[in-house]
Amino acid sequence: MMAAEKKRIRKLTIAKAMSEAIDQAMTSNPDVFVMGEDVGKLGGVFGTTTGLFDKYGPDRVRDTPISETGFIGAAAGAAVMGMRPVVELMFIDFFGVCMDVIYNFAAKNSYFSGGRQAVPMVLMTSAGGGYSDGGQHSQCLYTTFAHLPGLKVVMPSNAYDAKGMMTAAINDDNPVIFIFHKSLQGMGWLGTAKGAIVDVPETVYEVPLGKANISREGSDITVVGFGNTVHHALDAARDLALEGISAEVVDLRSLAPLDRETVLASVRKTGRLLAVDDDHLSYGWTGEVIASVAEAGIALKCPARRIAYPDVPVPFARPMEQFLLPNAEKVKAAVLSLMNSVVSV
Amino acid sequence: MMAAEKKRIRKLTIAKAMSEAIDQAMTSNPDVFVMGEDVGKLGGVFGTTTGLFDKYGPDRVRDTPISETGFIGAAAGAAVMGMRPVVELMFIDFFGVCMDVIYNFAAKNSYFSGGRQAVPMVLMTSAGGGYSDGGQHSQCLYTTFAHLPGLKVVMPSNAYDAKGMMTAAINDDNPVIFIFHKSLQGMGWLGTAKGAIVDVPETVYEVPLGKANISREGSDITVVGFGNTVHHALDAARDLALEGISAEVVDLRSLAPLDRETVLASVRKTGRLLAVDDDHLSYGWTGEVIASVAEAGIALKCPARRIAYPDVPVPFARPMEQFLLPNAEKVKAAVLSLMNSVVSV
Amino acid sequence: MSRKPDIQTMLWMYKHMVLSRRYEEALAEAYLEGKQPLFNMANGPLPGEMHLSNGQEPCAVGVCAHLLDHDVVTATHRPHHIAIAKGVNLRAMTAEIFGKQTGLAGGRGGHMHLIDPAVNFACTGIVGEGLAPAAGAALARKMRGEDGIAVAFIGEGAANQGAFHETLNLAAVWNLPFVCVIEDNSYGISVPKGAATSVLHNDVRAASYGIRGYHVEGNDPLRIYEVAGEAIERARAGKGPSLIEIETYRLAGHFMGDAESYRPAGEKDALFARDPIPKFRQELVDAGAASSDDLLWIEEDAKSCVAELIDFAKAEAYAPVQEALEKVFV
Amino acid sequence: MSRKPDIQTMLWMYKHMVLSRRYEEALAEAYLEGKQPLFNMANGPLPGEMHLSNGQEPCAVGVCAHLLDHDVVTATHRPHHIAIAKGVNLRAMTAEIFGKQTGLAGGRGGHMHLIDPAVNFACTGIVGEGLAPAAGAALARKMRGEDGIAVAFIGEGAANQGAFHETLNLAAVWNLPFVCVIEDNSYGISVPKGAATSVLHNDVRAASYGIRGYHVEGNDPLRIYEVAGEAIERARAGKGPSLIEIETYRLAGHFMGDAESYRPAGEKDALFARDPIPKFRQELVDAGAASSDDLLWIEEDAKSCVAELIDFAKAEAYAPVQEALEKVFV
Ligand SMILES: Cc1ncc(C[n+]2csc(CCOP(=O)(O)OP(=O)(O)O)c2C)c(N)n1
Ligand SMILES: Cc1ncc(C[n+]2csc(CCOP(=O)(O)OP(=O)(O)O)c2C)c(N)n1
Ligand SMILES: [Mg+2]
Ligand SMILES: [Mg+2]
Repeated sequence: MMAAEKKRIRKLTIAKAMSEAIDQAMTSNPDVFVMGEDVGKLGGVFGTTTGLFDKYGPDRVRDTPISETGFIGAAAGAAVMGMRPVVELMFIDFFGVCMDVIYNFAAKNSYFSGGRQAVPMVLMTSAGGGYSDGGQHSQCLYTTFAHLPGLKVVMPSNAYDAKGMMTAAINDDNPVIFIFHKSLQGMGWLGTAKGAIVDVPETVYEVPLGKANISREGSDITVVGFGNTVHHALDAARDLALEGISAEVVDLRSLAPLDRETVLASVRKTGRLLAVDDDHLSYGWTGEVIASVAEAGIALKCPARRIAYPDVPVPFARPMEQFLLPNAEKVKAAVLSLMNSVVSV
Repeated sequence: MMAAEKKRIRKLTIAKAMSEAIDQAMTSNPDVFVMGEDVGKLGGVFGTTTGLFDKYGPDRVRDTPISETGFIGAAAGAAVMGMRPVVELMFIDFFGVCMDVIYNFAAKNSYFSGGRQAVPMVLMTSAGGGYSDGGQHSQCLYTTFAHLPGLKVVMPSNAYDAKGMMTAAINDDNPVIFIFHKSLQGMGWLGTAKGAIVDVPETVYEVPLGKANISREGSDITVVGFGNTVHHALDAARDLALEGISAEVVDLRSLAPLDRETVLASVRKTGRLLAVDDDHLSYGWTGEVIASVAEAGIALKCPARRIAYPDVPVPFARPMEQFLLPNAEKVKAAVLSLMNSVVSV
Repeated sequence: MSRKPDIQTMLWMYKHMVLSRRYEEALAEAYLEGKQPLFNMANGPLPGEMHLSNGQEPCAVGVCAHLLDHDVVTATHRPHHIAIAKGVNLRAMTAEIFGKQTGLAGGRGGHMHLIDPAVNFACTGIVGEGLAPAAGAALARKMRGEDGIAVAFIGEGAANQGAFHETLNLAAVWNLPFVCVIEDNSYGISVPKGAATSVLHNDVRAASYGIRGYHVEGNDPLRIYEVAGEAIERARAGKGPSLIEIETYRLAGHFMGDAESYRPAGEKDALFARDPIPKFRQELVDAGAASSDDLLWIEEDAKSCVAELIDFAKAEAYAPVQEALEKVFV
Repeated sequence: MSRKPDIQTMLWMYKHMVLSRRYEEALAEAYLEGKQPLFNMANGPLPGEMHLSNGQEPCAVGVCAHLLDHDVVTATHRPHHIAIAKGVNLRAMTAEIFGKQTGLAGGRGGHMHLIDPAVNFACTGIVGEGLAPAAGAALARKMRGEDGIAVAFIGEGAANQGAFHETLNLAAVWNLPFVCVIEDNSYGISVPKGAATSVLHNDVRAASYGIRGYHVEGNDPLRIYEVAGEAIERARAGKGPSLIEIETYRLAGHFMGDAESYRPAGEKDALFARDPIPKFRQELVDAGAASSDDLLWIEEDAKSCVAELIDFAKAEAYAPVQEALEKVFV
């Protein structure tokens, strides 16, 4: 956060930061509007549209039927006509009922129109588990979106980024999948990582999409996280510092575009790489990050490693789910083991 | 292919091999049936059900409405009741209209039932471009499926594997995504890589799912392919042999489960790795393969490399599409450059 | 062609309504453990979302009274009343809701994923997801010449999902032994039916598929029984699918923790005044189907049954965490 | 409330029917280049799938005669007749179909992806995909208080996609200026309507949304004009969406190369005998709307226009291949 922006300091949750960004965009641009299930009176199941219904009314803050193909497709169609819809898919787990309009229509319309037709739509959607919501309400599915060209795919790890990235997403002329992590959202009924609730300026500002952030500088190892796992990495890094290990934490913030440069620069500096994801391991972004480093031919002091959610659905029972999730302890243990491992490549 | 199986030698296309496997399964097991768009009289747009309608009639070879959620969901439901449906999603590009029943229902039903309810369904679907069918009929999307636990995801590179893998898929009690590549399918109107049309025994046999195949042995470099790119690798390997380079070609055959062991063993032997995919590069399987090798800490003689389809939709114009696709020339050039590169890791 | 339930059936219906109500009251109590004073969904012996069906019991019993074990039922995120009426093993179900090893799925599923193959019951958490699999189950029964039909329960909100349309069309084209039952409780979470559905009653949508449509008013178990009986008889007789919309109401929020501020003032009170359980009880007494004492006996029985179930489930062990890695494939 | 077209409009309709027919005949000829004797879809100046609309021209002109540039149209994988009637830039469209740099998308789209923002026309290759975006376009017009309605053309097969249901419900709930036009050509690829659709005519499905439904028989441009006129007037007047099903037929296969062996014997001959173009021509002459000479002039004009278009498109250059990497984002 730049000092100049800190006019007044307020700690906000990601939910509030998202609502505020949308609110400010709606005030300054009549083309911006919101739709989705329960975004009206309820203010969004995850608080993303708190206060907007009262302020802007049902025309610009539209509750929809449970028809994701219908209303997300409609959002994309309205965007083609120059509106700037912010549309909510309540849980990312529901993508399967509406993916076609997202990835075959919204994502490809620029290409199919030779760049002459924009789809300035933001699709915001919640991801992540950890609170025992079962296997159809706890998934991450990040790379399911990031693998498909034509979509920007981002997720903030804190409220400052959330506001700035939402503003940037609304201003972007391309479809943006704006993921927010339930463990960071700041809904009282969900519990929230402390580090996600940070100072947020009242002014309008953008955090550019597609740029990773060095959340903590370090010299011994690069730990890459995304969303909630950034906090696991930061928590571990604090602990590790006490043991004399200096971990650099990279918050990807965006999977598409992927800021390979920032990751590579960090790994070049530290010579060690750990990637931490709460999405399923195989074909997840950790593989992409490690492969990018491998391709670049960066000499590592020990083999890269990843911690990710195993290739199993998310179980309901709390002990099982917690066992499968990444956490700071696992990050710390992996870093320690990497620091102790011999140079083998 | 084992010698004992070669009772009578017939060269078949993948399409014929798939139909034959389904036919034999339908003969021996009344629970096996087929459904999908145009699988009846037409025999499947890609010839996957040729002759079955005449032999088994409309009850067991069911044309469906254009309702993928409806009929794939119905297939899954029938499978739960003990039927063994083989259901066709005409193009993998259409997954977006029906993914929920595939990945949230069929894929997770075993888990959600504690393993007490099987979903023995085969979903066969065509993938791949190269014949100018435009951006909604030319996609690969392999890892879109492989990233989601609970699905087996396979693709044969030749007719022998196609028959054996289809038989194994039908016999498998779990949902199998059986991808077939249009460039290998053997439909006259599509053109087919010669190497896909091979001898196929008339007997019933299985090729186990989840096992990669060494398509060609070699000692200098491991080239990993999947489906059509196996043929690019083989073509390049033949050429490279003339230049004294011995390339080992690994045909993954299955992304889920992924046979990491076979890949690692090959790379341990050759010390070099090139992965070749016609799916989009980022978050594709090539990253997963390279990351697996990196994690294993295998010392490479040069950085791993990948060739994949760039992160752009598939353009219609033939020159553009061909420019983006992997091919034997690109594989050869990459191998040569890797063989000449200095040891940097 | 259908008829009123006999006395035995009526008592069965009452019993299962009461059992469901007591069951959910006990779940609600357990759910709040560890969540007070601060409500955090992740806490307590029953973490995660909890969707109660209080008020909707008539739908479950009125339909399931006609079903046998081999009949297939798919339900939704709001499944308890239906599971109970379908005869799901209640010990295994309760253990599952508490995430225990002896649960239906060893704790992998939870309350939105209750699958009991013995009585062909399943539910899922994605709106509309159960429809097509139910039709497929009906197809399987038909292809094999087996007895048994399939019933998909959905909410009125789900009738606007594409899966609804695709499944009803498919079931009609293939003349499947399939019934779709819509529990219209007026809301999809906070969104009232009128803001989401372009017709007043979803039974008119039967016309889109050339099938029978039925509408049942008043959340009345006996009327539901009659209408469902007709639809199910038709399905069994090979006369094809039907669509039933039942006017019902939920007495609780969408899920536990829902502040229900979207409800017009006074709505909740009016709903409680129409609670179908005391109403049905009175009808039974008035009709001489049972004495107040008999019914008291049923009610006491339900209470002790529920207490036993909750005690059992709470006492059961969690599975070893490594088992989370199993059963991805059968 | 609607009326018959005036003479000028009738001639416009005839002209665009003829233009579309000649256009597709020329495309068919070009398509076969390089594909004989062996038909390989990848070969020739026009590779890939090619879906012709021969026979369906009345639907396009009967509807589009009522539309202005600011009205939005989404079409399907079978888009040419509609694109032509909507006034898409034919040079850019033809260049696109041939994959050339001056094409609508610089060759990135091809014949299933023709987008002309100037006249608000677009089409896509996924069955049913254009529906919801069209409703969204209508929503945008409405929210901004702009003139213009949206029309989504689909095939009768697409009326069984979930998107159909979701979009019509949404359009009805929001009272959008939206019309869904179903071209019922009896087949979805090889599957006859009766094997896929549970009702005879899709207009009855309007009842599911409380909107107007219309059915037009006979593939008759004048009748289509009248009915579409009424639906479009209603949409413009804020009276909400409508659903129109038009009985039409395709004279060609599903795509070029289709052997059409699924057709009953004699069907094709019967269809050709009912070819709407000579029929409409005769009606125009009989009605005294135009002399045979006038019509000949229109026909000659169409021919030369098409010849010029094909020559132009063939002569145009392909974009440099590197441009394939551009325009993923605007
Ligand atoms: C496809 C999908 N969209 C949205 C949701 C989130 N959601 C869960 S329940 C619900 C409301 C369902 O309403 P209704 O069908 O009327 O059932 P009710 O909750 O009233 O029983 C919603 C929107 C979901 N689970 N699945
Ligand atoms: C979702 C989806 N499913 C299947 C297809 C393959 N497909 C392309 S056209 C077609 C038939 C469409 O039938 P209809 O809607 O009647 O249009 P018509 O071809 O007759 O003009 C099918 C099945 C597709 N493109 N998209
Ligand atoms: Mg409801
Ligand atoms: Mg058709």
